Amino acid sequence: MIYNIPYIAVVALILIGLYAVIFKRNLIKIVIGITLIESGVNLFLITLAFREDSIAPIYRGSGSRIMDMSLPVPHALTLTSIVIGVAVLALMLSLIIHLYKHYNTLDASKIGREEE
Amino acid sequence: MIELQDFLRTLGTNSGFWNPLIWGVIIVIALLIAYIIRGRGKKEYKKQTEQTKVFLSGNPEPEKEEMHVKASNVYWGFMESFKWLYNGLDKMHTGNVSDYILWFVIILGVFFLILGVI
Amino acid sequence: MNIIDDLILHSPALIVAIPLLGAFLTPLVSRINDKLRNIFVIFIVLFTSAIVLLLANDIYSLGGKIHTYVFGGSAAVTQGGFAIRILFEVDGLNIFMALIATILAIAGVIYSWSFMKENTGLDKYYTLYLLIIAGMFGMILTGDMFNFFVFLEITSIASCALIAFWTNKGKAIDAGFKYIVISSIGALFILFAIAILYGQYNALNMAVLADKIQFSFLDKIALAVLITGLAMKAGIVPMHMWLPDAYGRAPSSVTLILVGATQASLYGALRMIFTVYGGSLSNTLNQIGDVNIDLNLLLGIFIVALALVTIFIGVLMALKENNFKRMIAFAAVAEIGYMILAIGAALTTVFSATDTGTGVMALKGGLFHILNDALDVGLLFLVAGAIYYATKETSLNRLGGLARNMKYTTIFFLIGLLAVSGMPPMNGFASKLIIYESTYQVNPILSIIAILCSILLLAVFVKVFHSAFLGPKQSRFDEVKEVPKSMLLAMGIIACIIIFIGLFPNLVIDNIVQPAVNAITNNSNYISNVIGGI
Amino acid sequence: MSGMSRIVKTVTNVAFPIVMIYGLYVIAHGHLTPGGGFQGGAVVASGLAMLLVAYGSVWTMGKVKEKQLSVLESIGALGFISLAFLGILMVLLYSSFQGNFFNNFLINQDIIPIFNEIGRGLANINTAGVIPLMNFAVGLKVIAGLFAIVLVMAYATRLKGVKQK
Repeated sequence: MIYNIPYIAVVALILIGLYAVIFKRNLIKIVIGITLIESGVNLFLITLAFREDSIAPIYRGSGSRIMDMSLPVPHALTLTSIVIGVAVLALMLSLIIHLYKHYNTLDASKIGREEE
Repeated sequence: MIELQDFLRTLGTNSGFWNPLIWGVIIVIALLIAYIIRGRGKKEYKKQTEQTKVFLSGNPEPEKEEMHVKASNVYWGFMESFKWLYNGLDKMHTGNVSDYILWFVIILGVFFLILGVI
Repeated sequence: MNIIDDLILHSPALIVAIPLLGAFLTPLVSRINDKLRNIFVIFIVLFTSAIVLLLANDIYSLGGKIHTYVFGGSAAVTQGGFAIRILFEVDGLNIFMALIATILAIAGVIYSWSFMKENTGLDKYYTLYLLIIAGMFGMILTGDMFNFFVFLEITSIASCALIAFWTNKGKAIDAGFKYIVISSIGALFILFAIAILYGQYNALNMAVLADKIQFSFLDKIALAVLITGLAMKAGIVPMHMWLPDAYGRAPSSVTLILVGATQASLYGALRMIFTVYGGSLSNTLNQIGDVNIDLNLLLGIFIVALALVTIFIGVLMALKENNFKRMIAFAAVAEIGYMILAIGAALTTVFSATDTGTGVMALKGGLFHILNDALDVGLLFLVAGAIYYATKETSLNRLGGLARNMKYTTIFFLIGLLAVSGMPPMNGFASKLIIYESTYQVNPILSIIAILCSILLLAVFVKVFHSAFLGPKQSRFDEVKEVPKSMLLAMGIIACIIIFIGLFPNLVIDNIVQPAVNAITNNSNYISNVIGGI
Repeated sequence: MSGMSRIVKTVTNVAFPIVMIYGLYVIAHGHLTPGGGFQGGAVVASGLAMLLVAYGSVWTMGKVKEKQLSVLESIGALGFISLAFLGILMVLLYSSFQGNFFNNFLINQDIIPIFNEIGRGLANINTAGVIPLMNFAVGLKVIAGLFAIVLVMAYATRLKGVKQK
């Protein structure tokens, strides 16, 4: 049972994130929701890599205990996903800065409504 | 690799075929017929005379630039008769990013139903 | 010819790596000279295209060959049967999509030369443009699920930045924000599905996954999430609303490449459904109440329903819209519906033993339509961009009489109009004919609706033609001249390909589309080829 | 923002070199200990961000230009890609070599024997072939990129604050 707690946390994080994205109108809160979903997915990947009593996966010659290492691939996947997440976050925040300059509001339902 | 006869082959489907070249020949024949019919028109039509002038029951002719039908008026009748449909569609396209994600979640739920997850 | 052989051997990596290298060299080159930078970017794209053509020639000359490329070593390490390394797997479907992307990339870069000339920050523009191209090729060529996600994100981040490139317009930034929200959520869900698959089978390679897949409960969740995420990226109703925003506000040269990125997502959905899950979909029953239905039939019917809604709503919204580019974007939504229609119709029949070629026919039409849609919609977007360039107007209400000033643009628009609405002898007719016929054999009502909507599509573009090009001369547009030569050249390239495909559809279908269809329907060949190769 | 109080500046002056050294350590030992180019780069960039917060964006903008950072970023990315390309090009050097893109061409070769070791302790930085070099390239790119992002964002929001007053 105790090993299932991370998965419950994953689902909870993703659902909270979706709630924030769908029901909040503030752009910053939407971005926070996306980061929550991202954390949920990252947590899921990390949980997949976990093995009981495992050591860090660093190869040190022939004496290494290869079979005791935790899985390195999900770690790499998580790291890549975090890097991408940083890029997306930076992009979204800079777009929000621009939007705020244009419209002087962060309310999603008031942005981009002007007639051309 | 690619030979000349490949260019002339038709597009065969399960129940028929389509050859653009035959179509091209037919369209040329059709244009020819149209030209012949046009050639049988009235000979006494002359340009730059009273004949070419627009007659609007004696009313003055409006400026030419304003004669152009605006894009939003082109299918006015269609829009008017399908107003009930367009009202619904306009309600659907709110332009809120939250609603876009809501649709995503709805479709995800439907897919879950169909694949037998729920 | 040693060097050519080497180029072909390494081509899957080079196709992605050369635009990437070019992208990072562009800021350095543009410090020297602006013209040099433009030439450099065009050279990079042309070189990539040459490699794509070499690879295509190699794949088509040996039927059914799958070019497997292992990153990082000469062979994938398979300790205990694990494919550890990243693999690029190129078969008929991949190279078909890559050819489409190539055409769009060349036309887009040539078009950008004049179209973006008056803007600042062009070094960033070209960097991001090459990044989109690299990401698109990566999505298309990769055989690794996680790599697919990474390239998906690269494409969406770069295209988001380019959609919001005109930062002086609030709506463009808004469209960029919507696009990044949509695509990051879609991509995160895709990553979630990939993680589910990885957790079960310890593999990320598509062929290995297709071999091992059991179609358990978790796999069903993964399939649903994958299809929905990729469908949102491909712009299927009701998840299409980002598409008119993004297509309508981006610079036209960017819109052209976005069409390619959207279709790369569609390719991803095809790959997931037919290759990864293909073996298990056909022999799984689904229980609804008391009846058991084949899962592929159920999924196919639902996809067909989505497709009909997509076509219908796309056309109706296009009919109402008055902004030139948004209107074409809605028409593009409808065109995507046609592809989905063919794919869904194929899904209902192609796996069954009693199928008499209907499913293969539908797939042929659907894939052929991917090519045609990219060209037709791309050409129309370029024309819209040309009109914006010449008049600085986006609303159709304020346009008129432009055929007098812009002769060539009018001709190109006419070609695009005929092609997109499926009039003979353009390419759109050939693919739509196949789609109508094959869907008629599935259910006549489908093809009736499809033909009706195609007529409405013609009405949409007749409206554009009437209100933008015809009509009396407008005094505001006296100064308007024909657009510069590079834009005409880009439009001309696409128009020539459209006419060529329209006149010789069989040539294209036999040589390019048929291998792609074979690649889709024969997933056991894919699995054995790739796993045997590592 | 135009800089914070003297206490913050002093603490920053003390902490900044430590953060830098730690970040560079993480980059350099990426193949031996948990960490690598991105993690170390992020540490260094956060140190630079601390400087930015303490001294204000105007001061920092005077020291570092965004354009220089973008050139640095390009160089980092180019280094990474060219190391990957060298995997193919090594075919030209040794004839029997079957190289692919991203090939680790520095291990299992006899031309430069110093790179041909297997790491047994934390001091063996010359192990793992091209991986440390790639870590350096990625680290350079991440430092430049993240710092450029933070710097530009800080500068842009500062302009907004001035306008409102």
